[in-house]
Amino acid sequence: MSGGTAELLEARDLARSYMMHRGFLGRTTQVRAVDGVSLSLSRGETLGLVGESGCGKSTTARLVLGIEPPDEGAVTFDGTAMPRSGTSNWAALRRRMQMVYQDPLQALDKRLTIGAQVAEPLDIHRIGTSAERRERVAAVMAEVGLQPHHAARHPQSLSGGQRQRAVIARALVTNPDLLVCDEPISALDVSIQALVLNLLMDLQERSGMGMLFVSHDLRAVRQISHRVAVMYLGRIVEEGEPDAVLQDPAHPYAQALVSAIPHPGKTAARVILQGDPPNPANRPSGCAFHPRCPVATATCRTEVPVLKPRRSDGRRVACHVAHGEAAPARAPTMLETC
Amino acid sequence: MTGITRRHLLSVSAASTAAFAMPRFASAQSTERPAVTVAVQRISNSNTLEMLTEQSNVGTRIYTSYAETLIGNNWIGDMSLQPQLATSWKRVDDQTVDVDLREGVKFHNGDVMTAEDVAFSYGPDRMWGGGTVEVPENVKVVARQALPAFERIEVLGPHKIRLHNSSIDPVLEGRLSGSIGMIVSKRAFMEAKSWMDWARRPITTGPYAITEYKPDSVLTLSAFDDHWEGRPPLRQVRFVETPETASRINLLRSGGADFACDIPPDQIATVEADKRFKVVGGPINNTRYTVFNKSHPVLANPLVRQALTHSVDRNLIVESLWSGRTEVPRGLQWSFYGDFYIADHENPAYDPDKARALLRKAGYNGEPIPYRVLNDYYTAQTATAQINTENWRAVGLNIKLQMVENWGQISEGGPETRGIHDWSAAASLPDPYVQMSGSWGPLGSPWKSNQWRNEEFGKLSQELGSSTDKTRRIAVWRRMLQIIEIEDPAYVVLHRNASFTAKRADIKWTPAQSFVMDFRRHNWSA
Amino acid sequence: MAFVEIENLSVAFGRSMALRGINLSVERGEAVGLVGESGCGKSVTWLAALGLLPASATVRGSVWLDGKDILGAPKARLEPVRGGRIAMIFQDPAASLNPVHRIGRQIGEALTLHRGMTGERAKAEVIRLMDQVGIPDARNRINAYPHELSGGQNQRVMIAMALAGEPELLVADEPTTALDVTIQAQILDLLTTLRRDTGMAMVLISHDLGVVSETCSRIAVMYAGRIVEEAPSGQIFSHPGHPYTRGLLGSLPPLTGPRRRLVAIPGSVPEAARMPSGCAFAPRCDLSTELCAQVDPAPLPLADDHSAACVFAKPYQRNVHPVAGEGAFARERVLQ
Amino acid sequence: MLQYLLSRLLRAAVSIVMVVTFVFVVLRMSGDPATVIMGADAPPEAIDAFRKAWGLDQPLWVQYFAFFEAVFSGELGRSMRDGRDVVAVVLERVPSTLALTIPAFFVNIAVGIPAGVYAALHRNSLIDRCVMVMAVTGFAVPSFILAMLLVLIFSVTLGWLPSAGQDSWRNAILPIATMGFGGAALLARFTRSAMLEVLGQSYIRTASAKGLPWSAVVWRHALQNAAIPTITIIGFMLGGLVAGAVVVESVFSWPGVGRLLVVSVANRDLAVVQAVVLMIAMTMVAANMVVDVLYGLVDPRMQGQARAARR
Amino acid sequence: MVDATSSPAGTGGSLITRLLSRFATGNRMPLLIVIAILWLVLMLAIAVSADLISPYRFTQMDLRNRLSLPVFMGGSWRHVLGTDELGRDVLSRLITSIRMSLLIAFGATIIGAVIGVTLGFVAAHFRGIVEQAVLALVDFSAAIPFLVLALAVLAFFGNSLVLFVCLLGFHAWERYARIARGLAISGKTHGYAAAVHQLGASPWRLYGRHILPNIASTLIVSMTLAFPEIILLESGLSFLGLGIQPPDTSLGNMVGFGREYLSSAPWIMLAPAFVITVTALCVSLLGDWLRDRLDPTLS
Repeated sequence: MSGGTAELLEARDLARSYMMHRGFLGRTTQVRAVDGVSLSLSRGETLGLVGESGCGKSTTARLVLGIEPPDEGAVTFDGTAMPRSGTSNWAALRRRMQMVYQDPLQALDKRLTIGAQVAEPLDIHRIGTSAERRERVAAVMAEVGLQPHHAARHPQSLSGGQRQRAVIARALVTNPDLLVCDEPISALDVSIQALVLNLLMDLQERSGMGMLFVSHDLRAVRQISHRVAVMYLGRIVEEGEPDAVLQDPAHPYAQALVSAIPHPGKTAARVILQGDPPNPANRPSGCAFHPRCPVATATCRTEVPVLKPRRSDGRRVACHVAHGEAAPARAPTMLETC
Repeated sequence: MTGITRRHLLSVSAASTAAFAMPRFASAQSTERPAVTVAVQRISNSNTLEMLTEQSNVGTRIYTSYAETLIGNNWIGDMSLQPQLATSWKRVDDQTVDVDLREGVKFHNGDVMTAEDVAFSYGPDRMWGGGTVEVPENVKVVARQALPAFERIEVLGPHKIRLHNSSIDPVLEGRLSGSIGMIVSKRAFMEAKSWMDWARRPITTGPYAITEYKPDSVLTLSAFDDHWEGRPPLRQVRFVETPETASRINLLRSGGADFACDIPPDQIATVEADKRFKVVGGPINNTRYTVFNKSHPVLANPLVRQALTHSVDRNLIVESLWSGRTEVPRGLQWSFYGDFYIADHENPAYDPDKARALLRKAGYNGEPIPYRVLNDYYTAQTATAQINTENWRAVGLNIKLQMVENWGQISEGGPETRGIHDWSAAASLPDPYVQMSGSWGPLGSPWKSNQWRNEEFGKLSQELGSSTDKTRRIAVWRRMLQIIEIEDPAYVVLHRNASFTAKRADIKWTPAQSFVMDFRRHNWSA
Repeated sequence: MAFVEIENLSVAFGRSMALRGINLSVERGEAVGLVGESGCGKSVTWLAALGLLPASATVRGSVWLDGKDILGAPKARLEPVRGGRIAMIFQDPAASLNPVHRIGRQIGEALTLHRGMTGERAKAEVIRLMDQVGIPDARNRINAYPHELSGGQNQRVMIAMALAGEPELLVADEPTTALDVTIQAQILDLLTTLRRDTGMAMVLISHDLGVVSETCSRIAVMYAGRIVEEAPSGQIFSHPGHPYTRGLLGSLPPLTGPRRRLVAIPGSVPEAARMPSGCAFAPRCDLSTELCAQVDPAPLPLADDHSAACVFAKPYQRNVHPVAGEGAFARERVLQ
Repeated sequence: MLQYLLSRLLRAAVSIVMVVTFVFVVLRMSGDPATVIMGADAPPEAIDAFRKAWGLDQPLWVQYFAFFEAVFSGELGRSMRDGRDVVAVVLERVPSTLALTIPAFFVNIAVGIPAGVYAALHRNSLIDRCVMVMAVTGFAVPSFILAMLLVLIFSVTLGWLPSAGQDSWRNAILPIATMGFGGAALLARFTRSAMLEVLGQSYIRTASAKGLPWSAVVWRHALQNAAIPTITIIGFMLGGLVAGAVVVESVFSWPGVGRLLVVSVANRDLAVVQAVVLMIAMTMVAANMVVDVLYGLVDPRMQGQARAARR
Repeated sequence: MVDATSSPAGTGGSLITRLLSRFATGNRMPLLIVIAILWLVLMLAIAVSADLISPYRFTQMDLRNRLSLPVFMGGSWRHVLGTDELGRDVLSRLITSIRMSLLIAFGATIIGAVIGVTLGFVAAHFRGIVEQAVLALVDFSAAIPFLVLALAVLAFFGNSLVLFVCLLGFHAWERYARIARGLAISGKTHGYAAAVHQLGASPWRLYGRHILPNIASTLIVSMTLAFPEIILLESGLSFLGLGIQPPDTSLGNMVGFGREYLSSAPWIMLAPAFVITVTALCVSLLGDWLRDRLDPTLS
């Protein structure tokens, strides 16, 4: 654990584009999945990354882990630059940064027992003797709430919650410093989601690792995060304390997102966004949100807003209107939430 | 099935058979001449009808129907030479023959045959090269092999020619009956676009003219009514290529053909089980033998080769595979050789013990000997090879049977990879020189490819070709047989080949002592 | 009698029971929410009612439509009901539309079928329906294929198709599960508006209590092939009577207020083939006693319109809470 | 769509180049054609002369590029057997082969697809089982055995149909039946499974929920969707027909391309084998392209990309 | 993969034991499948014990006793299935042929699977130009009907057992390559393989320990589909005279040489033809059934 004072994770201006092929000869279109994302994370802290499908949050998670190289920008982990994917340095770093996946059944190998899979990171990184490995596996399984007899089972014979526990156990077996959770609860039944959220929070409390929690579920993000970042079309549009962002979203998109959350007993009025999220392949000019934005101005159509602290309360937001740089086209009638 | 009675089935079947067969069978009874269909395994190996390129057994079968040579053979009888396009011939000296040509012979294009045409047929444009037309290389080779000392043909009159040879040749007349000497129309030849174009559609004088040739499929010949022998007996002869034995037989049985050629002996009973059909034919002037490669390190030892010859059970093969329908000749010679037939020549006897003893003497230790076999290129070839292999194995010879696809694969590789392979030999002249010296003498391919050479045999071979002293020639011949079959065996004779043709029982037609199918007037009535 | 009355409906696939006696009624114009986790039988209930289950399923019970039992009715009687009186939309709109037919044709097909419209008249009506469900540029989109539209638009097409038969009841089977949050809001809003405009009844099937609470006046909670609790939507939240309902509510992270540790339900849903004896929820229930393992509890009335199938459920007095169930109609579309 | 076609064309061209290369490598490096054509008895001088005449004495790469040049200028050489232009030799046989394959193809479709659809619609019924047994059997019986049995029954025993040759349309019946049976069996199997898969799809449920009678669901919704995977199989089937023609033409002595190939291979008539293999490959590539285009016509999702881009 | 290549019979055995255990554990299995499995077990047993149960050496001739009738047609018990045109015992030849044909079919199937899976993995791992090259090869395979290709290669390279098996091994390689590539890519992008990759595992570990075992069932199903095709191809090539050559014998070879005797001595051809057909039938029935059971996604 070198460079203790530096942030655990620093990402600067990450950008990642994909080429979309149309046939063999066809035109290739560049799709900017992530466009200038910066974030940092310290030990013991959880950063929630929220957005709808196609906003680039999962790509950001992969860039941060170094599974893919960014086209622009850089990732620094514990003070050192991220090695290139596939190199031995990169592979060695895996024991310090781990990942939890959306669908635990897919993330586990159906042919191997849970025990073998939880032990696999130890095998790969040749940590400890086989006896020590067995001990560590048993310990970590107990930690995530799996019974010792589960070690001999195969993933398909476990319930959804137990599978996700197994994935978490595998991620934790090397005592990582960073845990990236990519939609860890969205494939689970409601009753199981709570179990996993509780578990993740407990584990972080105990180990003090940093956590990047990617989700489209604002409620879950609020529950678990210390900070939250809202993404829209590859950019972070708002960032701040979860309660602040949820109760008083500054960006019109964040406002819509918050107001769209269905909640038992909720009666307040709601912002209904018009239209579909745009295709990342034809990104609108200026503020990418302006075609759907209820308060968009002429400026929004041409100028890309910068993510910066708002003068009033220091909330980081990327919106011309929120910064008072442009008068809203219509008076925002709602903006009060439940 | 309940709704259809047996009678109904029969009537349908009879009606359809009749409908199908009507044109042919019905015409046989009317004034119009019949047409026949012959199912053959192969029409032509080279896809040409010119005998200079089609030197094969299958080519022999078809060419006599559309082409004629100066001197013919009595194929159905004793193989003796007969006048054909030549009415008579006379030796002038050892190297010269005068030939009188038949008058009133017409080519299929209507031209009258003259001495010019004959001289042209033996001329540079058709077979030697150096004329006005480009002649394929392999044609020149074939021609030189068939007529090794040919010099030129001199036109003495409209129907008289003189043949000049560059050296003494005791069988010069006989060579004129060879298939390459088919007489062709000079005008038609020169009008063809190229030699190969000509070869697919030669214009000749035979009783039937080529009307359609679809390679690998069908050859249709139509009666040539201006033929010098008069109207041929058949309106049409169709050769239909049917490679599968079963298909040929089925074609015959279902009325699609009147003849089915190349019937394996095992199928004779099957065919004849139906009284409507009969299988004719028997031994022909072609002998099956198996040859050795002396360059092979193991086979270099004559004792090993002798052992091979002593462990071949010819009689068993003839009895089992041929149902006794062919015979074992006395070595590579034919009874029509006349005075040259060495009647007391014996094949190496089937004697496994002797073979074992010879192998012991040779110090043979089970070294493998490859035996390359074509898949039934010859009738029952694969079965024969397997019988031989078993017999050879029984005396301790380690024979590796290798099935190959074509002749090229047989001669592939170095001396070690070539060992034993099958061959056949045919003779059409009553003199051993052409056959034996041509195949095994210094001019033959085994000699040239270093497969088998024997200095004494070589000298004797030359003497057989140049001497005119008959007694001496007989003695030389006797010694040659002794060398090549007994002392330094180049091959082991198996049996005479036999050709069986299935035909409609009501057709009166006699097979030849060769692959030739004779459809001339004298050999047809139905 | 209610418009649709499902009576003791049970469905078995081979040896596993998917439904174990469902009783549910839907009044005309009413919006009923059906909530439960995956595999609890929410969708099967309505597929069974309309005879859309594969032949391998064994279906028992009755489904009364206007007093006539349509369960197992002959095709000739069932076909006019499907789409004509009861329409259904499904979870994954992209997979539920025929990929090789233009959407106009797919909507028009229902018009021809139930309202006998053809040609230009049908086309005009298709355009009107597409306008009604909020598909922009309907006149051109009529010729689009499903893959050319987004998920939200496809769900709108599904809804238009369902509306084509002017049904009296729309069964929406997880209509927003595959969609993003903002699109989900659009669709729920659309459904509410449509219901207000047409007066049709609706059954909204969802795993998300939040989704149904906003849209429906009455909610039935399902667990393992049974309805375990049924109440007006306000009461479900104020007086959850069944421990499972309480568990579901407790596992939802709150949006406001202090962050508390979530109350989770331990264990997992029993497999249909290995249903425990007694109360199916007992193994996961922190209140369960020996009694629960023996007695399979029947629904117990707790208040007006409120019943729960738990031996420990306690009756209560209604109207304690002011938040009554008309929330769904109280929606106001602020930005349009 | 155009882009799609272009990319298909490019892939097709790559395939053709590989086929040409393969043909060249296999046929040129595997043995000496001169001895094959000339026969075992030919003297060495004649063989050398032959080699020279056919350019076989040149370095291999020279032969290779010469070969490419020739292929692209439509000059595939002359048959080493009879000196004819091989293109003519092959084309002469094409009608015969088409006379078998085209009807067989239609038999495949006319029998296979209805049988498969019927079996799928009546899953587990007696007829379904019969169709499946026929289908699996059709796959398991080697075509030459089937052909010989047909000849034995219909030609030899019953005498209804000719057994070999090419005299009338009646000769074609048994070969077509032989080739038709196997293909129809294959197609029935695939159509059935494609249909079953489609019937399990969500949109079929939607169509039923809409109130469509079952027959309308099948005809209007299921069939067109089931056609999509079936078309792919039809593409594969063409290859099967060509391979089937090789065997069936041999049994029935049908002078088509298949026979030509077998005969030319046995004679090592390089030019002809090259031409036949090239022609078959090009036909297959073209057929696969047609299948792809058909695919696009039946499945609007294939054209979708281009359309979406335009909007 | 290693044990699969070292013992072809073992793979079949383990598959069958698995099936039988499936049967034993109470999963209902149609009668037809049980029969199919029993037949295949019988064939395997015959193949393995060919030397022991064969009444005569398969090349042993008895030329005085040619074409003798089989027992069911009134022949003697000395040659239960009669004798062939060289007086060899048809039963003995059939037994040896079963061994040879199964050896070829197993050998070729496994070679095809190994080549295909390897190339599929290579394509999936390296992507880019390597993948395009593999896909071009796949296209190429699709462009020439295999029989035509085999015909050309066999006739021109001559014939040996090794070449023959290797050649037939190329028969279905592109199918395995497609499957392996597709499944590996999908596994790599979202699933267990992505997870294992992110754990820092080496490609060997990734493909050998994780991806291969996971796609094995799909591969086995395709192998059961390719297996009868190879049996049929072998017999087809033998029919054209390009298959296994004497003195060796195979089912196709027996049919090929026996066809001339179809009407006079049908038992020579019918016995092997029956075995070919029934074996191909059984394997494809089994394959279809396995596909339904193990891998409903494979089309």
